[in-house]
Amino acid sequence: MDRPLRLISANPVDRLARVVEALLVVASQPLSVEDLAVAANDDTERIETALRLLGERYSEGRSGIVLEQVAGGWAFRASREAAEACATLFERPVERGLSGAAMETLAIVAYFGPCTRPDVARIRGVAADSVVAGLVERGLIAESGRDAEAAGAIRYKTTPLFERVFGLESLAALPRLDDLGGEADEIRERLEAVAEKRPA
Amino acid sequence: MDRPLRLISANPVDRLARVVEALLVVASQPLSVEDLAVAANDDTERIETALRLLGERYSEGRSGIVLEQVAGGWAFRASREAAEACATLFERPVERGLSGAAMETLAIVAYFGPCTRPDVARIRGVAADSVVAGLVERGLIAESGRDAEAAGAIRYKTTPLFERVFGLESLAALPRLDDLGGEADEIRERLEAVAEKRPA
Amino acid sequence: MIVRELELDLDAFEGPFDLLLTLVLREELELAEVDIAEIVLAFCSRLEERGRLDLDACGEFLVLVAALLELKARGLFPEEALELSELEPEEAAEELARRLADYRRMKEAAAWLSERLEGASERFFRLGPAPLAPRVERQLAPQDPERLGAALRLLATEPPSLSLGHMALRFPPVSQFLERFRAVLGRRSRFDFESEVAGLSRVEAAVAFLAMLELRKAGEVSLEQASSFAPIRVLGTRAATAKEGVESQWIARSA
Repeated sequence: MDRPLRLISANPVDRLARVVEALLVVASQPLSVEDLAVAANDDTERIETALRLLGERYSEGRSGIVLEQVAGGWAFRASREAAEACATLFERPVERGLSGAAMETLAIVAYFGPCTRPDVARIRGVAADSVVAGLVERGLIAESGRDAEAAGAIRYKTTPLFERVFGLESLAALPRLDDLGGEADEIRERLEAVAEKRPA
Repeated sequence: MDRPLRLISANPVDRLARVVEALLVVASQPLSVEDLAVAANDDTERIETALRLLGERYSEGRSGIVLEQVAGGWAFRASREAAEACATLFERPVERGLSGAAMETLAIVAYFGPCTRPDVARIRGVAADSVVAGLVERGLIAESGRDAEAAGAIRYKTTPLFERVFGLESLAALPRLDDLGGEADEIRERLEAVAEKRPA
Repeated sequence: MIVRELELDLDAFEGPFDLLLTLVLREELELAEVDIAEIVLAFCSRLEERGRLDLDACGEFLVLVAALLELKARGLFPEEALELSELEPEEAAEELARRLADYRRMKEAAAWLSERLEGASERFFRLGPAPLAPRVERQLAPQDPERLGAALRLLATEPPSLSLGHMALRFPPVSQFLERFRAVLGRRSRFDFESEVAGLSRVEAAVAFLAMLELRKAGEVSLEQASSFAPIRVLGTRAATAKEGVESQWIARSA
C-alpha cells in the first residue's frame, strides 16, 4: 500500500489519524486496532501508524489527553497532571435524598422483594428499567436469581448497604404498613389495582 | 515534501488548558465553565480563556476531536469528517426512527415540562403512553416526580441527553413560543368571532 | 340491522361493536387508542350496503357513539371534564382556541426539532462514561425508613374515578322526535329548532337534529338559517300532510 501517512502543512494531523482520534473520543470502551480499521474502512497497518502518531501527540507532559493501550485496545485517559482535578470532578457530594421514582422502587423491592422489573412496573404504573438500573449501580439493590415463572426475569432484593443507609437492622425492621392492609400480598394487590386506575 | 512528523504544536497549550482538556475527555456529561473552574481550582475567566484556546485547536478540519458548547456546557465530539466511521462503529439508537408523534411529545415536554402524560395527551389530542415510554427508554425524557394534583400522575422533563442529541446549548435555545404557530392567532380570532355570534 | 353486532376492523380492535363496548367499560381496551371516526365510517358503509335507513339503528348508534366520544374526551381530560362542560360558550371557544394554538405551536416546534436532528446527524458524542474515567462513588446520606412507607402510601392513594354513569343514560328513539315535530307542525306552520330542544341534553338535542334532517329529506319541512350558528327555522311544507312512513325510503347515501 503506497499511501504514506504524511502531514500536510495546513493539517496538523493526517486525515486517518483525525478519524481515529474522533472514534476514540466518542467510544465508551477501548477500541482494538481491528475495530478502528473496520470503522475507518482502512487497513490495520495504517491504523497502527496513525495510533503511533496520536500516541506522540497525546502523551504525558504534552497534552491533557493521553492515549493509552489497555486490555482490549486503545483509549484516551486524563493526564497525570490533571489527576487532582479529575478526582475533584468525580467526587460527588454526599447526596441528601433519592428521587421519587427511586424511593418508590426501593420501597417496593424492600417490602415485596425479591421482585422483577415487571413487578415494580405493575405497582408503580410505569416502566422501571432505568430506575432499577440506577439503584443497582448505587448498590442499594442487587440481583437475586431469576423468576422461573416470569420468563426468567431477573429478581432484585435490597442489599446490606440499603439496610445501613436506612438504619435498619434487617428487613423485618421496616416500618409497618398496617393502615394499608395486613399481609404484603394484600397490600401489593391493592397497589396494583390503584396503579391501573392512575392516568399515568 | 517528506516533512518530519511534528504533531506537537510548537506552542503547547498552557497547563490550565491541558487540565481542561483532560477533564473534558473523561467527563460523561458536558461541563459548564463553573464545573471546570471548581475541578481545576481556577477562576472562570481563565477557564474561558483556556476554552477559547482549545476551541481553536479542537475545531472542524483541524482535528478529529471537536470542542462544542452544548446542553449548558462544553463537550468533545467527533468531527463531521469522521461521522461515517462513527456511524459504522456506534449505533444511534437514541435518534433512530423518532416518529412524528415522538417529536411532538418531545416538543411538549421541552416547552411545558415537567408535565404528565395526560398533559401531553391534552395538547396532542391522543393518548401518549407508548410514545412517552419510548422516549424514556431512549433517555430523551425522564421522570420528574409525581403530580399531586393530577391523581399522582408521573411528570416528565427532558434530559441533558436530549439537548446533546439535538445540539442545543440549553432549552433556552429552543425557538420562543411566541415565534411559533403564527396561524394560531388567526384560528383564535375565528373561533372568538364564532363564539360571539352564537346565541347564549 | 343490529348496531351492537356491527363488525369493526380498527387498528386497535377487531370484532363486533358490543365486544368493543364491553372491553372499554371493563377498561381492558384503551379508548384513547380507538379511532371513533373509523367506527362511524364502518357504520355508514354498512348502512349504504343496505340501501335503506334504519332509524332505530341510527338512533342507537348515535347514542353509543356519543357516549363513547364523551368517555374518550373525559379520558383525555380527566380532571377537567366537568369544568369544561360548565364553561360558557365564549369561554369554551377561548379554551378550544388555546388548545389548538398550543398544538399548532408544538407541531411547529416538532418540525424545528426534526430539522435540528437532521443537521445534528453528523455530530457524534460519547453517550456513556469514558472508558478510562475514574469510578464514581455515590454516597447517600442516612435516610429515614419512614420515607419508604410514605412512598407506598402515596402509591396506594386512589385517583378520582371516572364516572361511567353517562353510559347508562337512556335516549329517546329518533321516531319520538319525528312524531313530536309533526305534531308541532300540525299546530303551527313553523318553529325554531332551538326553542323546541331547549332544556334537552346535548345528546338528546343531537337525536332531535337527526329527526329534523330526516323530515327535510322526506320533504316534510324546509329549513332556513340566516348564517352559521344562527337559529334554525323549521317550516312545514304542504306535502307534509301527505307523507307518512318515510323512513323506509330514506337512502343512507343522502345523509
